[in-house]
Amino acid sequence: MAGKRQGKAKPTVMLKEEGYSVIGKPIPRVDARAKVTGEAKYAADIEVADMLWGAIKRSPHPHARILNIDKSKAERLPGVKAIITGKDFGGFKWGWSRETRDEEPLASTKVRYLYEGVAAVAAIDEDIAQEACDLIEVEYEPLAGVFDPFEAMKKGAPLVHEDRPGNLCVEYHWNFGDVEKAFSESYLVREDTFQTPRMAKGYIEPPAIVAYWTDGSHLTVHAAKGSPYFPYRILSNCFNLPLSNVRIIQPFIGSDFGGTKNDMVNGDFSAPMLAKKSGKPVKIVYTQFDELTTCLRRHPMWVTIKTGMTKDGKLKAIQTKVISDGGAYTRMSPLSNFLTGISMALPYKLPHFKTDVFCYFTNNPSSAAMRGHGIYHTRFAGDVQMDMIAEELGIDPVEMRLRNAIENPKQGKIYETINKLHLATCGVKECIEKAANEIRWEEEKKRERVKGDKAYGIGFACGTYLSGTKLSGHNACAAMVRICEDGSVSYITGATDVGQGSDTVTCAMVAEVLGIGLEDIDIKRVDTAHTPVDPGTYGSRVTVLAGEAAINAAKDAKRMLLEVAAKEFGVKPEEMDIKNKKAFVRTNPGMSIPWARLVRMACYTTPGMVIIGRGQSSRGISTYGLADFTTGIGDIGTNYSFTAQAQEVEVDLETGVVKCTDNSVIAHDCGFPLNPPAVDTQVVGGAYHPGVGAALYCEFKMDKGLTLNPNLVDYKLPRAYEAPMTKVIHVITNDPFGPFGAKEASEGSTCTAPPAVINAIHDATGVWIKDLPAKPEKVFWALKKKRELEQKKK
Amino acid sequence: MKGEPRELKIKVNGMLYELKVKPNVLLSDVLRKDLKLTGTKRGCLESTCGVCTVILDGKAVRSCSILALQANGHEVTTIEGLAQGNKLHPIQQAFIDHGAIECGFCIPGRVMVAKALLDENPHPTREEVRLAMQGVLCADVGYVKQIEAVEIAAEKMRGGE
Amino acid sequence: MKDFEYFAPKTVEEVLSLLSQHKEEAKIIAGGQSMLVVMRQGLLAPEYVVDIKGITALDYINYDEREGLRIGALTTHQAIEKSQLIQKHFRVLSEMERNLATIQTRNWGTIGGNLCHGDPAGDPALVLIALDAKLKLKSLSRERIVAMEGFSKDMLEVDLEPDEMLVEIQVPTPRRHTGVAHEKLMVMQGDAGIVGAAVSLTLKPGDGVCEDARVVVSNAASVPLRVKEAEKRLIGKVINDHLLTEAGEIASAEADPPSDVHASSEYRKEMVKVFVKRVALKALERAKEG
Amino acid sequence: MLMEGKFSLKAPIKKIWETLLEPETLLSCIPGAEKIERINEKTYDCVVKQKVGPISVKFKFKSIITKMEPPTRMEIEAEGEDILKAGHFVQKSIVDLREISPSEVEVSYKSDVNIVGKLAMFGDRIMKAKAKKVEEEFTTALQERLKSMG
Repeated sequence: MAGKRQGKAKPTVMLKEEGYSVIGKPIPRVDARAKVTGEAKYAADIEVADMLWGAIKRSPHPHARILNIDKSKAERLPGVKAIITGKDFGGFKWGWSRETRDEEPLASTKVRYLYEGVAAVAAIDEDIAQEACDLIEVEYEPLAGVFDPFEAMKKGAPLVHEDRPGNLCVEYHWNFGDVEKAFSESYLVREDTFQTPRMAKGYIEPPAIVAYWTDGSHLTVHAAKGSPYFPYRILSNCFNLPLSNVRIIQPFIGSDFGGTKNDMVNGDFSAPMLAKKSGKPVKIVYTQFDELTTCLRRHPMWVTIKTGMTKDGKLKAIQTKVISDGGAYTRMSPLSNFLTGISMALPYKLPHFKTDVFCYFTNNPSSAAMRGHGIYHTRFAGDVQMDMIAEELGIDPVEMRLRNAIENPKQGKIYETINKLHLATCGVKECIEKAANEIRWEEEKKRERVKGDKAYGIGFACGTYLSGTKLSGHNACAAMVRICEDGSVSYITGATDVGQGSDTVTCAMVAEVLGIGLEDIDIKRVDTAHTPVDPGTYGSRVTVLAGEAAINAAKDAKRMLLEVAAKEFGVKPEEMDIKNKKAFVRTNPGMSIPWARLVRMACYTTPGMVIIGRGQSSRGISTYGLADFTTGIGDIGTNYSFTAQAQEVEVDLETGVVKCTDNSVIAHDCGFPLNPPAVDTQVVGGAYHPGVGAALYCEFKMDKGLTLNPNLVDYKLPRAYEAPMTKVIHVITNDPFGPFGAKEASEGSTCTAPPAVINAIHDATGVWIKDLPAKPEKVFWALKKKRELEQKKK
Repeated sequence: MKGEPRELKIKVNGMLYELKVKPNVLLSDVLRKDLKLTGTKRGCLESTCGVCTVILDGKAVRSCSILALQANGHEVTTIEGLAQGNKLHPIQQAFIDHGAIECGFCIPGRVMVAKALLDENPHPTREEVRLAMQGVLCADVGYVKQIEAVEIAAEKMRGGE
Repeated sequence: MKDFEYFAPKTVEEVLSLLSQHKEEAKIIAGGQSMLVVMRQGLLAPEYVVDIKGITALDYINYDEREGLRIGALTTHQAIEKSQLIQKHFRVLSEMERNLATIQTRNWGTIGGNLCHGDPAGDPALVLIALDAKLKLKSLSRERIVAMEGFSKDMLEVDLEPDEMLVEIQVPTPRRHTGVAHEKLMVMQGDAGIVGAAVSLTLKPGDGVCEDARVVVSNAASVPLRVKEAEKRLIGKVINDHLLTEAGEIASAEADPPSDVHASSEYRKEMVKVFVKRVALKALERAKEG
Repeated sequence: MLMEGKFSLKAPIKKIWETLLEPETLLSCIPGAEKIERINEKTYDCVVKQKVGPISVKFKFKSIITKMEPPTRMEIEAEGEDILKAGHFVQKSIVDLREISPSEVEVSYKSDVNIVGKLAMFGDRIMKAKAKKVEEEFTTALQERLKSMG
């Protein structure tokens, strides 16, 4: 089925903008009040009576065999109630997919990264639990380790997993068209290698979990999980429980950005096991140190990109080779590395493309999804190299992007890329024009770059991101809309909001469809005992897919209500509609009935009637079929967002310190902004500022598996002073596959920030930084080298 | 004696509490565990992220880096103490109205920093707002809307001049 | 955090008697923001904690032209930053405090606590050495005044006996035609500087010849580094761009900074050159102003 | 963290080699060394105390000579932990001796030290600075000792 079209794609909902009463306007968040008053409970805020605290004993070796664990001293410490080791899990292994189950809840025979959990303790308080961990004695046989993919790929290198020869975690080799021929026909062929570092996700809330058992056979978990149905399945397997006996209740989530809060950490297994052993609720809250040394990070990647261009600056072919460091376990590496490949086909017209991707196991903490997942690395390489080529060819970088940008398909038409990604809309050209115009590109080009010991420059970059990710497995969304007899509405979804604002916009969609107000809709946090199964937050999927499910559920409920109303007026239900809390006959709006009365009638006059609308979205698994991971053909997104970015930087020529100024514009095509201020915060704060961090500050420094900057002083995240006050321009393309025309807004500009900043540094100073981040020292030496070269020339 | 609980008299959000706490207990723990005021967040516990910020005698401080006993005899305001009944503080309202909230985890700390700033300086420049905001990390909203929300609140608090 | 016995004395005398009783087993905390983090991490477990934050008698800023500036050890960074007296007579101190960490740290942390922490990246020590400040240390049996310059002994170690505490910082009024400035290389606003420099220059009225110079750099050694050779290069001359470049080079040659996650030793040495010159230029301008 | 360096000593190579292997040499030259006992030809039992500001640690560890090519090269591995569990450390060192003249020898060393656990929270800057200091003190003391032995 891969890559094949499965019938004609039907649009989700296309309504006229002027017809909306809730959607498209600034909508206050449904959870804002709870969050601003401090009422909102996050996992670490949850307390259960008689609760114990857990802590994890971690390995001091990045690679070692576990020979023996002696718990006796720890057991004697007063206040200790339970101690577990990896062996308590009976050899259970888990992973991202059935084929990649290579990780244990706690390592039982071998540790593969530094500080991997090997045992855990529950005690009456946190300090005692920690002290008991110190008293557990573990005997190890240290093994030689591998700490970067280039070591890992060498013949005879130590094996991270004995059954994985060559330490190869995943590889892809795809070939579209004929790159060799295209290169031979190109006016210019250029090859560069770019490097992106290991990065923290950057959320402030560390992982936390509270777990307890009832009747010895029902497990309840409150955990900081962005995808609660992952632990639901994994814990069911781990503890051999029917799914009905696993209840994951989602508290508020202090962001995720992919990875750690999608799946599991040592604590997520340890708390339930300790609770089982001690017979009491157990809470584990990670410290920032735990988070920054053991949780998932962005893959470090080395991207070699070879590009062929015509004389007038049109792309002929791109060939990439990507090497990435997957860390100790497979986790989501198959997907991350897949994304680095397929995304090269956007946002520019690309006739020939070849890629080889290799991801290796190392004895570093595991790598996984992070905002801009996969796409971020190759987009950085592609859009910086585009500026390099523009310079070589003497073409303006904006002009060059315009020449290559994919056109917006005419309404009803589909643009298909060489690897069969399907676009119904593409606003990249408009984004480029608007961003260039706003930043006054033509005027800025002419201005003096150097002022005293500072230089100023502006960089441009474009990008794309998928929304409504399509993957195999259960990747559908379902929703229920229950109409209460007083006219209030419960919207029930398994889709999760980790901060992106999807609860608010999906509620708004329900209100819009039902013709009532946002204040009439209530939403609760996800509870696997009551809400429908949903994959959760990742791949910019919630608004697009859960949104469609919400719309369909609301339509279903509306249909039931209109049947009752139609009977009243003796018309067909199709002849009626509901707006402004009134059901009316379309041809004769005078024939109407207020919402509250209609609901009461529906509930009371048809005895026993329960109005629950049900809806689903299966775009996550259908429309154009799924991408084939072997051939690299097919869609990974339901639709695709586009971004153009212009950013000014100030470079201190004496120190190399780079600052992003407030002269900053993002034009983003999110299809249609359902809640414009929320789109702004996602585009700027959620995606762009972390992208600025990636460009200038964020990087884990490692030494043989040891993280050298495991705190938020040494690991720099942008703060208010460093974050540019970016202006956002909404480019509206009304995508037919998104709910009310929407596409993603939370990840695209993370991918455009690094190339825009790096291009700006070049514009200011003439130096290219090919490995992120552009820390002062790196820029300083590059500037020095350039000055020395210039002096030599003289 | 080592570890012996000591008397702690502390005014929190206008209420006087008399508790017995061990010397090694942090102010954030007393607020969160004893007084159940979990609006004050537990973040890095290393004095860097700022989500545990409360106002102590009018000044924004990080409650994870202060012993509870150091606050003995002092007055603390937490995020829970800002609204008056149903009426939100202008800063809280501005954060909602301006769309400056996302995951919400840094919001209590940030609002407390903003309140301390505006109580002391009703006319902050953007530079001053940014400098104050520097003490609380955010990963999601970014800072643009938050900075603007504080400016909007400042104007409201000055009486809409 | 391990258990300890806690004291919250209200007078200096009480503190001193506690210290004389418990010596090394006691740790003073003022704000405690640095100490509590390491205690919570389990790296430090004192038997006794003496919390001096409540000694209001050590929270003061006094100035008179003859006596100079007197700052109580428990004055907060924020109080120093905002003090009108300091802004008027020692603006370099206020500027330095503005760039010290974040508002919460400045609100709770004290100048004395910062100095006794002895971090070679610390800004106050740097500026106070440039200002030729003195520290008043007290124990039950004696009182001594030491120069700020020699107070830092090693990485995180200062010239303080176990029974002593720092009570006051004394800054002499600079001579006329003195300019003092401080800057550091911040990646982010409020960062501990990758390197920093504080320079004080005194000019002879009329011909503008440099009469006195103090050049200090941070994070360039295990203690704040005063570069006397660089000062010598400036004293007795009319300062020009070339001399300042030389002074920077001398300072750089003398610096032996560590390599760490933020910067290599080589880069830090380069930055010592840049910052000595930059800051000296600023100090020069100020000296010329008055 | 990797530390490397070289220095020259005025003494015959054989004498330097022998002196280097004496526990007394190590005890007197390693800053903070409290106990260094030779258990057998290749293994030493060591206790070394280190202090940075208010923080003190006492590492208890075994040091094993994994390769010995008298009088020119030795490789040493050590692993141990702080008695109060503040940290775990692993060290691998290579020492090369090269005769410049019959009375002068160049000693070059390369030492890779990894310290993990709570101490690693303390921050890279302080750890590196401290390690550098220990390295300097050790090499200076060693040169002094050999000089004094004439």
